[in-house]
Amino acid sequence: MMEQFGLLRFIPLIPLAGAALNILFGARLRPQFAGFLACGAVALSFLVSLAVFWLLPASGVFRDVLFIWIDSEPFKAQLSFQADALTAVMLLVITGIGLLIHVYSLGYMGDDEGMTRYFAYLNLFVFFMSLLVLADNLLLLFVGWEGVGLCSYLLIGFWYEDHTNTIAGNKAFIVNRIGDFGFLLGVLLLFWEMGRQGVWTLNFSELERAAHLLRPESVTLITLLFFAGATGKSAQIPLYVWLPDAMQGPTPVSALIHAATMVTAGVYMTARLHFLFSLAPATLAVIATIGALTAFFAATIAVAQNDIKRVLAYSTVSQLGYMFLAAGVGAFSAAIFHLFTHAFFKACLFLGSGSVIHALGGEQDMRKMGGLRRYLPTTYWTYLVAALVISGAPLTAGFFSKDQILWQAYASPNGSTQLWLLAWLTAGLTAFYMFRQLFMVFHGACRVAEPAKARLHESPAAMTVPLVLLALGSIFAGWLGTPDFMWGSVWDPWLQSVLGVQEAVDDAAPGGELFLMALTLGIAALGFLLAFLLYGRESRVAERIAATTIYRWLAHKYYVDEIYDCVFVRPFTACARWLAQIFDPGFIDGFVNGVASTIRAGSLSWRRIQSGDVQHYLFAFLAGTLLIFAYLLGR
Amino acid sequence: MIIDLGIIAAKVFLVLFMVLNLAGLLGWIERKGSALIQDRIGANRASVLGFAGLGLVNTLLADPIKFLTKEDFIPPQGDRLLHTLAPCLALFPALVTFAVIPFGDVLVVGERQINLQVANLNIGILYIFGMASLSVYGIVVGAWASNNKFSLLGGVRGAAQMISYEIAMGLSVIGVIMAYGTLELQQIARAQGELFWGWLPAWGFFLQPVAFLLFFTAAVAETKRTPFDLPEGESELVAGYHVEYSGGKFLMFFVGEFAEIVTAAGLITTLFFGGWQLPYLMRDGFHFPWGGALLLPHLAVVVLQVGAFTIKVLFFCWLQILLRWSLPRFRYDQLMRLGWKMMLPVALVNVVVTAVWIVLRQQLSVKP
Amino acid sequence: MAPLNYYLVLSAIIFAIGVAGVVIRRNFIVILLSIELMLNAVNLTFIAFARYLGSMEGQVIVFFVMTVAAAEAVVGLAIIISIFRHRRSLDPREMQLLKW
Amino acid sequence: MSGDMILFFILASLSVIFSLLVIFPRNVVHSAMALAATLFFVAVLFLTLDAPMLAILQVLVYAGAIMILFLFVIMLLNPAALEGRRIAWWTLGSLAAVALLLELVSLFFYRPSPSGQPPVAAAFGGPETLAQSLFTDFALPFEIASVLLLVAIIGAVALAKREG
Repeated sequence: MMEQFGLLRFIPLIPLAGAALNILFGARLRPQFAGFLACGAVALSFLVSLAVFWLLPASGVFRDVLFIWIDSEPFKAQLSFQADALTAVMLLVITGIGLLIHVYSLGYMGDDEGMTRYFAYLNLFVFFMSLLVLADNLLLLFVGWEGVGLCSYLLIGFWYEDHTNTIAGNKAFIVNRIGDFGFLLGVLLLFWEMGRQGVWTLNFSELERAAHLLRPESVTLITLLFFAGATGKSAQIPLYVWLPDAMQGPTPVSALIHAATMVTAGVYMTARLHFLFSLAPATLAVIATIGALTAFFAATIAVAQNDIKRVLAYSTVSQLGYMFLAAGVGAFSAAIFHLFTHAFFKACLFLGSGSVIHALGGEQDMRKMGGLRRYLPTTYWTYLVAALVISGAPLTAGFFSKDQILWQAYASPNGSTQLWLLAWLTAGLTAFYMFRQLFMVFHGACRVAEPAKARLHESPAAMTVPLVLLALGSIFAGWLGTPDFMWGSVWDPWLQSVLGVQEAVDDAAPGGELFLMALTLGIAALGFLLAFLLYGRESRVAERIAATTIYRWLAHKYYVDEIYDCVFVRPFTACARWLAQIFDPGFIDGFVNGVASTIRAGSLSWRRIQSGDVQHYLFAFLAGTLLIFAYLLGR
Repeated sequence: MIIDLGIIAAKVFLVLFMVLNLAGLLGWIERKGSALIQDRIGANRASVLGFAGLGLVNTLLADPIKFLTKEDFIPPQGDRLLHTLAPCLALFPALVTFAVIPFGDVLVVGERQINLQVANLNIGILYIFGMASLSVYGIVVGAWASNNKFSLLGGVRGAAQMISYEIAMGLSVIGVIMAYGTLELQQIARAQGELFWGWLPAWGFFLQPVAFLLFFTAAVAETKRTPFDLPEGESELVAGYHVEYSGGKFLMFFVGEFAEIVTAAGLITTLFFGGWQLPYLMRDGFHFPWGGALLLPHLAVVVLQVGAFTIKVLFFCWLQILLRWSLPRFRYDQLMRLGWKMMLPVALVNVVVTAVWIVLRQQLSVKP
Repeated sequence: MAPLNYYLVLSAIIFAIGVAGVVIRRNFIVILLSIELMLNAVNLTFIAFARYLGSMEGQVIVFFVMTVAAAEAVVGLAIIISIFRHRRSLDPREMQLLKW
Repeated sequence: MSGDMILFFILASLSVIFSLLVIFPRNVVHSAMALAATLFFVAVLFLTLDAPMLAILQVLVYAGAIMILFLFVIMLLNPAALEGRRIAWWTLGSLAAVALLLELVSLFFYRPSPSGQPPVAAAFGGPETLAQSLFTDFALPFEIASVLLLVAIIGAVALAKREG
């Protein structure tokens, strides 16, 4: 059931207009005004999204066709938007969380010189992200996909005077390129394979109708390529390395782009194309395995980080792993549900860390914090709530969404005990590193250096209000999808129209789910306890742990960056250097110059014919014409 | 066949006779008019057999005699051929242009319908522009052939001025063409016999007032008379492009200029002031908007039409003479600025506005 | 009515005269004039064919040829003016910098 | 011989004579005037071919504007020095032109020529029919032509403007 809905176009276009205004006229506006402009644009966008969400019929789709983009028979791509249940949810996350973070940025970036530029980028990001989720075909989705990557790059390197920031931006961009290359190959292959079946289309609904025509092995290859793109954008093994470095950008950016929205684009894409992934069990197995491994692997690294934002970055990688685990076992709805709840609590955590950093004047090392709860009460309480939620405290959003994933990992037809075990261990690690961080930052003795300590203050209302709203959301967002033995889920039926009916989990009584829940709660509690014992009070155990080899491995992130450097980067630069310094000047230039000098030698004698008199040329031209005519006549 | 040829010959003769005589007449009117404006007596010295009383007749007789008996001088370094050709080139377009201007509606004599117009071309206006564009040759060639730096300067000025104002002139007429939807002057004249709201004659002046102002200005500039007499500019260039001309050749330039005045007046009349139309005069007599009619015989109607046309033409001739003796001369840069930066844009805007008006009228299907 | 070939031969003659003018005259302005002559010969051909084929396309082409000729004359004369300003001459043989 | 043919031959011989007068005189003004006359006669030839609109345009645009521009430039430059004439070069060029003429003519008589003109509508070649073609089938070239003219104006101004 398709319905034309003209308002749809305004969701991306209003932020685009905001960005354009800020870019074009930003230099002449007061910086504050630029911020308000950007916030207003996103607020309008959010209102429209709310309207879409409100008006969207149960299993309906809104469409808004702007114009025909590519018209090359038999292929036709329209620049058109569509909104179904899945898109509506994503839009609410993007514009809603985006709005809160825009407001937060007003406070956080209040005294930055590049404010107009910042807000222009941020608005541009909202534009591309909403384009990504509103796209009704893969090409348009790819435009959004690349656009958000661009905005991410721009914002990571936002403070470009510092070289490490631009390096981090480059890293994010290049690593993403690798994934995007896979994604693009996937699109082309899908296009080609569909075309071979006589269906030249990239439109989602048409693809869905024609998906059964594809051969199984090509579906597997296509979905694997798509997943390669997802690993880049959503920071999964092996392409997760850019996300921790992306924390060089402003903290609200980390919250919006590198936690709540952009990095979930891979999950969204997987869900959007679930009809393809469902046809490829092998790919699903790969996704589930990589998701679980990433979740666990990133969580172990997070345990040993001392930078407040890096902990959160690895936590994000780990949570994204959860989402892919869910997608991999076929529980797309659970994946999107976790995406939804994660957006709340991770944004809240990032913004809380931003508040801390703001208060400390840019300090990010947790070892130089401590005891901040006295100075930053609001931040502390919201941070505590969010930490509880992410650790899976009962009846909070994280609790419900994570348990759903764990349950599906264990009990769904595609799941297995091993996957569940990894995810279960990750749950414990999550609780551990979150509370390790909480204790290091807010509890214990204050280790802040003296001049900064004097200036400690709670952040302005523009920052705390979003924090409180997000904390509340973290608690209550999960109540949309409670297990069946409570009041059941409103979430799954809502998404059913898009994602199809979840395969019934067989041979499992509600008791099984309850039992698994208890196990998870147990290990989370264990993690909390361990964190309290090691970091929650004065103790020397932490230092001793810090001296161990395994801790050093973890702190250095298993040396993955260094391995990548050795295996990929260095040989590549060496090869490039050889080409540039030996092959190009010697061989290519030699060849070209040789040809040139040969011709030059030959032309020395012939060039006299060029007298420079235009009428000589004309005469020659005339003579040639006469000869050609004569030939034609004589034939 | 013979009668047809005869009618054509008669029309050609009539028009040429009228135009040339009117041109000669204007020479006298100009002198008298200038005297009137400058509060002096003016041309009163010509006397035939000692009798000076009939100024007009005496001058009309004396002037040609004076001109034709003067020495026909060709500058020694000048180009004999072109120097002789130039006056002809100047006079020719002025005379042939009048061929497409209608001076009356159809005259019915027995079975025969005589269109009171020398040649009814379906591209009449374009024909006029084509011929008018040729009138530049006379000036340019004459100026160059005289081998005189004053005349050359005058010729260069004249060529630039005429080309510049031709553009504004052409563009201003496009509005009129669009309004009436035809290039035929007879049809344009006929269309102006209609009435707006039952009482206002549908003259071009009311439809296209801006075009009228532009056209009138450009027409005065085309005739190279004050305030646009830069090519002649006595105080700067002695007499401009015809400084080296005398006698009969000068007379041809002179008459050519007055013939251009007459043609311009005829065009203005035809395009903007109803041509031969007399308000409320239909084919069979007057029909007044307030009711009542005055039926007239056909011949009387035609005479009235031709008379109306003649009077209108005379009025505009007089207006041009009045202008000449009332206004000071432009500076050359002012002249160019007026032509290119004022009249051309205004004419373009007028065309666009007219187009919009026509479309709106079609959309709303309201008359007019 | 004159047959088509008469017009074609006439335009061929005019065209050949134009070609001769372009080749033999050592004066930029005359060269340009001769080019106009050639263009006119071609226009005549187009119009003759338009008449004999009863189709307007030929006339439309002539319209565009006139446009191009106007543009060409304007730009050509501007070039001549700027050349003359530098060289005080209209002889094409004086302009021989572009050689070897 | 009908009146049409007489008219054609008169016009044709006049155009050829004046064409020759374009390329022979030493005086550039004479050349230009001869060209103007040629253009005028060709315009009349257009009339005999039922192209009244283009005939008028020929007079208006070619004779009335382009040729005046030529004369204007000639007067502005007033070139004094007359060119030298080398017999060999003139002979060579003229022979080539004559050869071209012969080849063209033999090309025309390669196939038999259609005799007589097909009847055409009364409005053929008039402003309406020309405009009909221009604004429908040739609308794009028409617009491009206007751009071309604009470019030519700008180019001419840029070229002829004095530096500094």
